[in-house]
Amino acid sequence: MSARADPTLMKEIGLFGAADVSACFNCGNCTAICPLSKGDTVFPRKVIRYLQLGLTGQLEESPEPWLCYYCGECSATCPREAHPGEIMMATRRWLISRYDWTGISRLLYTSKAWEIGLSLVLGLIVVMLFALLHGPVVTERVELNTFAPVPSIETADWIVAALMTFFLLTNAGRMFRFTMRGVKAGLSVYLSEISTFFVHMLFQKRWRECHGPKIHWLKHFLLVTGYLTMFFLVFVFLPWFQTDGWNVSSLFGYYATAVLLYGTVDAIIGRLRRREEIHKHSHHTDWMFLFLLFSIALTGILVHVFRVVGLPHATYYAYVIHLAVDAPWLILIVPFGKWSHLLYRPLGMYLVSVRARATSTAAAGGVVPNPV
Amino acid sequence: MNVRAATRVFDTLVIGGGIAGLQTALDLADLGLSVAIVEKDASIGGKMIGLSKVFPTLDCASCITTPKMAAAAHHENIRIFTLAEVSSVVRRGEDFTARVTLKPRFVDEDRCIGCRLCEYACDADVADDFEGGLSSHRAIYVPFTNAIPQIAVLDPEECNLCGKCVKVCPTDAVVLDQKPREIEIEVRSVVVATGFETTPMGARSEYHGNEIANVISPLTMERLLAPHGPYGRVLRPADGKVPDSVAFVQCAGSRDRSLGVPYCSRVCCMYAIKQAMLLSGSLPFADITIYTMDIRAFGKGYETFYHNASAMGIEFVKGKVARIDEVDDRNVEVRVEHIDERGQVEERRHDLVVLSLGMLPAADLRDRMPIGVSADGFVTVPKPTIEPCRTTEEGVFVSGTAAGPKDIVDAIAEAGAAAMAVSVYLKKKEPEGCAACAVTAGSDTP
Amino acid sequence: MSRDEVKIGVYICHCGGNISDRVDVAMVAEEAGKLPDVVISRTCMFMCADPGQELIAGDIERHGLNRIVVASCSPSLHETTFRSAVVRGGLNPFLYEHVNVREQVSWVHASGRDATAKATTLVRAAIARVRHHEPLSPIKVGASSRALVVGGGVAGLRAALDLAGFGLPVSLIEKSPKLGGRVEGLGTVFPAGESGAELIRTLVEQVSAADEITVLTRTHVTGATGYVGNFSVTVSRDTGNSSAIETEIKAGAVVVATGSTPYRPVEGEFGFVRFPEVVTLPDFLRILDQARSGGALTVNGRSIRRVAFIHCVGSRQIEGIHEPKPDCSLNLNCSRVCCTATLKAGSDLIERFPGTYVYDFYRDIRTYGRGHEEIYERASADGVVFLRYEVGAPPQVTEAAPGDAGSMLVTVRDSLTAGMEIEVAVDLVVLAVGMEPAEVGALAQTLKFPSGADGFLQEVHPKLRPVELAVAGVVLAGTCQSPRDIEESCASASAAAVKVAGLLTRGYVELEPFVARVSAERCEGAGACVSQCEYEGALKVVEAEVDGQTVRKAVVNGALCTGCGACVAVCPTRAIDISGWTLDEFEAMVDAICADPMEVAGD
Amino acid sequence: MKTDRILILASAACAYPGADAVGQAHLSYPANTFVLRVPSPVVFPESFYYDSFEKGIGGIIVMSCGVECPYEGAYEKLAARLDRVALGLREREINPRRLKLTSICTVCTKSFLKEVTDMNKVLAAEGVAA
Repeated sequence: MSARADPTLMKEIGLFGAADVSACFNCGNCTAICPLSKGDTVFPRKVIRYLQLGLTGQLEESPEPWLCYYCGECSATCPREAHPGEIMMATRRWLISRYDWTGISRLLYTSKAWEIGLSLVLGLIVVMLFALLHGPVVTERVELNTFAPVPSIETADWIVAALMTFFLLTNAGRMFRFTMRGVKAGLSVYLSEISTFFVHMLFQKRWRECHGPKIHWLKHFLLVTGYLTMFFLVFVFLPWFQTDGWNVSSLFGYYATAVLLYGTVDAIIGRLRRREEIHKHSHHTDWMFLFLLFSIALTGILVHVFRVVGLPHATYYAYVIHLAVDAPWLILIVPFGKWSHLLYRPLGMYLVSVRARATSTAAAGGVVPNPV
Repeated sequence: MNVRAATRVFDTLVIGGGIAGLQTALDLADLGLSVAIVEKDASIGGKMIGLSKVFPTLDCASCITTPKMAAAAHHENIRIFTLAEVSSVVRRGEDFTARVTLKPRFVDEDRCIGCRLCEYACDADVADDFEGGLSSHRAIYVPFTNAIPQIAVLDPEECNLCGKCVKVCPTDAVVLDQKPREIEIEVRSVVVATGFETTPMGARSEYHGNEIANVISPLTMERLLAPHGPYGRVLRPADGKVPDSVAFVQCAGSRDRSLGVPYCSRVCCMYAIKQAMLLSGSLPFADITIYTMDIRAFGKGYETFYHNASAMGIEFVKGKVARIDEVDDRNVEVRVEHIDERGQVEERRHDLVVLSLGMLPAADLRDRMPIGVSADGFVTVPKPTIEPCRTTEEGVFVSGTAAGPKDIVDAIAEAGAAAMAVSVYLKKKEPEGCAACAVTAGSDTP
Repeated sequence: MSRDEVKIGVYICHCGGNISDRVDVAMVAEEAGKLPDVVISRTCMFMCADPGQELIAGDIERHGLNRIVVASCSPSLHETTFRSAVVRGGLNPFLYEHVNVREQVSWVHASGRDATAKATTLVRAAIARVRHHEPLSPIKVGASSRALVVGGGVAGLRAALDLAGFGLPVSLIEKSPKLGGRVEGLGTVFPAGESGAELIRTLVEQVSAADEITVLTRTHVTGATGYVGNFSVTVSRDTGNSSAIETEIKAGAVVVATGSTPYRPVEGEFGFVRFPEVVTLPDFLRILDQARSGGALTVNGRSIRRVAFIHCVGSRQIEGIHEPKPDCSLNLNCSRVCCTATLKAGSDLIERFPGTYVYDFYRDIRTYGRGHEEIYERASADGVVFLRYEVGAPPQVTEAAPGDAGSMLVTVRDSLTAGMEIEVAVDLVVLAVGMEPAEVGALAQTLKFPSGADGFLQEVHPKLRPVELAVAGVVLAGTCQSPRDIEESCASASAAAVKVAGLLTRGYVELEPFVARVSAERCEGAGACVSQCEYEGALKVVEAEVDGQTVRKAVVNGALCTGCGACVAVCPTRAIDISGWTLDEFEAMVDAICADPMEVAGD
Repeated sequence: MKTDRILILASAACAYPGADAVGQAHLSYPANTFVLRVPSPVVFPESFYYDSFEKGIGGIIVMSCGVECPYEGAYEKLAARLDRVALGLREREINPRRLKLTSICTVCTKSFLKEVTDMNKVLAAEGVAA
């Protein structure tokens, strides 16, 4: 059965930020220059090829986009200036929208207006909720926990977290289904490879195999640690973290905000300068991601500073704004937007290793004839 | 030859004494027109004289080039200026005046008899560029076996001023205090035949062309294959080992926007196949691989040539080599996506790797003469289809690779076309005359 | 010439290893040097280079040589080179003998010992022959200054214009009713996108304005006789009312610009003929040229939204894979222009009819020329999707199911997608057909034009004499020689014109002196020779007074004799011979070949 | 006297370039072959063939242009002559297969090789080592 070429996918991927798919003349330079491209998982050309031919099914099944860390070497050396690195990036965006069954991802990625509009609506909802439901406003001193009682916030936290997790997990489930189409692996295989998932999630180990300076990896690693720290502070340790005084959790808060600020500012400057390959192309969702993350860090610091300095109103306003930017972040960007790569990337890596293990086991067991 | 007189008059100035310039000059001279060939090197012959054998006939390149060189040198209507560079061409009414700088040869051209006694006496060794730097010549030397003129030239950078050459010269031809001279040539038409240079070896940093000794240029491979070349056989430069595995990396200097050379250089596929065939002749047990994006065997008989190479066991791998590194024992590793039904990334080791470099224009004449040059650096041809040799300036024509990459067959055909265009142009300028009447041999011809 | 006057110089060329890799050239020279009257016997790296030539000239002067033998490559390459070197040494050029020890020795015999022995024998034979050589002079005959250009396509027009521009009278004949050839139907042409018809119009206007050019359309050659400088070509002009006018054109040289025709696929090849949706590229270019832009391209009332182009149809064929034509021939070679033309057509199609999807099935993309790679890039930018097939697995063209996105399906194992089988639905399939030589007809038959295995006319040597045919005075312009684009056709046409100009400006040509000559002493006037001669006026028996007696003697007209030698074989008294190719010479060579070289070595 | 030497009389217009083409293609054949370039083999009288065999030539291959011969009627005359020579050889008790007339074009490399191989087989059958 032959695969049917579909000429419309190239245009579709253009909406996700890949402008030059057709410029590729399939020389294979990108695939061969990439140190991560080896064995059975070769990219970016394979992905570009699926795009050129419009092989939507094959593309959905491809974990390869998640194996690329976008060092940009392929783009810098591409003889046709087809920007394969950016095509991989766009394909990741497209995949996120394919995994997402709600269609929200697609809206965010393909429409600036929808992304900004939805973010504003969510922010306004937060502001309105506060306007209607906030606790007593103590003006003599800063009493944030009175203005925004931890149990309420925690409840909201958990609602959001539940929603987020639901969408993320159902989408990840779809990714799993796409990627493992036609692959049979026993539970033991899945269990034996589970460490892969966590190692890659926490350390982005593969990135270190990329050529060139390791600084990009380091920056990203710090950003991830900062982000995860903040995540746990807010979702698990909120009662300790959101206090009106100082406690040891603040130390973690300092670290997290510092690396988040540094990371986002550094990325924003990079994207404005457009010197390195990874910063040459910016999709509107990239800007939104950085803007929200930067705003979260900045407003978080402001809340803390105002509270420490003892400015009650400023603290409360800053807090509302802080949560108003948190909302679109948590509700849009995390499950439906760029953040989700934090889940899909290690999951992709995990599924690749499961697939490899399954294939080799099957081959060894004589189920599938060894091709060699 | 007398080159002292200040001004000379010719019908045509041919800039460049490579195969295209020579062919144009010969065709013009056969029509009775007087021609001055200005060649920047010490010998005419251009790039072709350095080649081993040429596709698709596998004739030796010298066998084609040297007779044309000799014919030009002996032709009564042709004057050759070597070590001469055109510094400007200015239009004067219907005609042109070319200022030509004669670089010092430090040897009197009229006296030198090419006996090479000076060369044998000289102690200073210089890397021989003609041999790809793989062997050396003396500081005073006759450029190469078939050079025309067979006259010694002294390299002032490398000369240690010992004076031995002066003493041994039987005709007192060595003149150590020669200075550059300017002459003027008045002509009625000009042919630009300045040819090409290869893309630099270091153009693509991932290939480490200037850093790995066993990664060589195709012109060096030509010399290795030439039986009268530096080693007389094929050895790899780093350690003199006989290579068991040789690879050719195609499009190493063309069809690559990241190098600023988007165009196809037109000859690299065929010269690589030719070199591969010659190699498999001299090293019958060596594995030979050609890494290529598309094989462009488009000329008459070229496809059969390519097919024969495949049949001989030369391996063609579709895929652009992305990276070349030196590994153990001075071997060379290439990384490539093998674009076939398996579609794997492969790291393959070879003893010797040839970068199939492309063609860049050898001379930028924009500031020296009234002539249009395109974005690719080659001479602009405003109407390439039906007037392939006309430039933007009336009376100025182009021949060979100065107007874009070309193989020898096409360059020679175009050289003939340039000669035709020149002669028709001169005819038009002189409605009453005939070609034979228009003969105005060099004014200083004795 | 008596024996003691003969002084022979023998030169063995290394040919930069081409010869010396197999043949022990030093040993050959040594053996030759042992033979009587051989004064000099040398080897040289490159005999044809200036130092080698000067060596001969110098030795003639220094050693008083009067016979020269050079053993090197084929005489077709350098016999004339060495003859001119001999002249520079002050000797008659025909006191020279050429030995071919490259094409017929070193390149064909694997054993160095055998090759050396054979080369030695051949040199001995040449030495035996050269003793018999006598000074000869070329036969100078007046030449017509008119050039005949056969074929009024772009190459013929270019050549005619060049020759007329040089002041030579030109007859330009074209078999179809109008000048222009195939370029006119190409629409816009690469690299610059000019209109082909416009280019032709420019050239035709110039041709019409040139007084030197006589144009004859609807005219074809029916026969030709003569030789360089004096061809006589009969042409037949179709007047349209079933009567044809026969004329004779006297010309000094002939430019063959008969062009090429597109390959016509056989029925069923990629669905050709079987499906009306399958057309050739030239047909498609005509459709595109005549269509009005915007909306969708319409072909036979069907609107075309998706198009497949298939490359290398009738080109780059391989024995055992492709079906040969009825005459058992295959086109092994690349047709050179189809890649760029196809890509340009794809781009033009998309740009003129936005929303059209184009698929391109190729083996290698060969956009080699200046500005051609840009056309490939443009096609990519326009969204042409490329699929690559291996020669053994060409795309399959079948009918699509009703209601599919297109009426045809093209299926291929795509080597760019790891051999995955890909199928596309299209409305039109365009076959990028190769070029085949056009029928040259009576001209080629009567003047015996050589053609190569590919059927195209064969030049003497692609680099030494790239536009000349082995028939002296006949040159090649354009695609009758091999596939090429307009630029290359015009370049070759001008290059051909410059050779003709060089030939015809002098008013005379020099013919080779290898014609029959009669020994007056031996000839008894029997006339057997005359009965053998096919060339009217070349040979006759005349009566002459010798010592008061009327005797009959054969007499040769050198300008008309072709030197075939038919007369030589039948002379009962061995009175007639071909100058430079005498029976004595051949017999001397056979004697030398029969002498055992090993015995000679022991001498 | 019989040797393995093969004399090849090759027409300058077709067969000689054909023999060159064999070299250009770097094909291989035995070295007992001696090619004489002639304008047309029609030049040789019958006696030339008898004498050559007498002198010790093993086999003669006459490679003409065939019907493509650039000279009017030369091929027909040549063919007729060689028919007569064949009869003459029989009279002289020389195997007429030691003389062969063939047409070789400028690109007939395969035919050239075949003729050489065939003649060597004839000579081998005659008891002459090739």
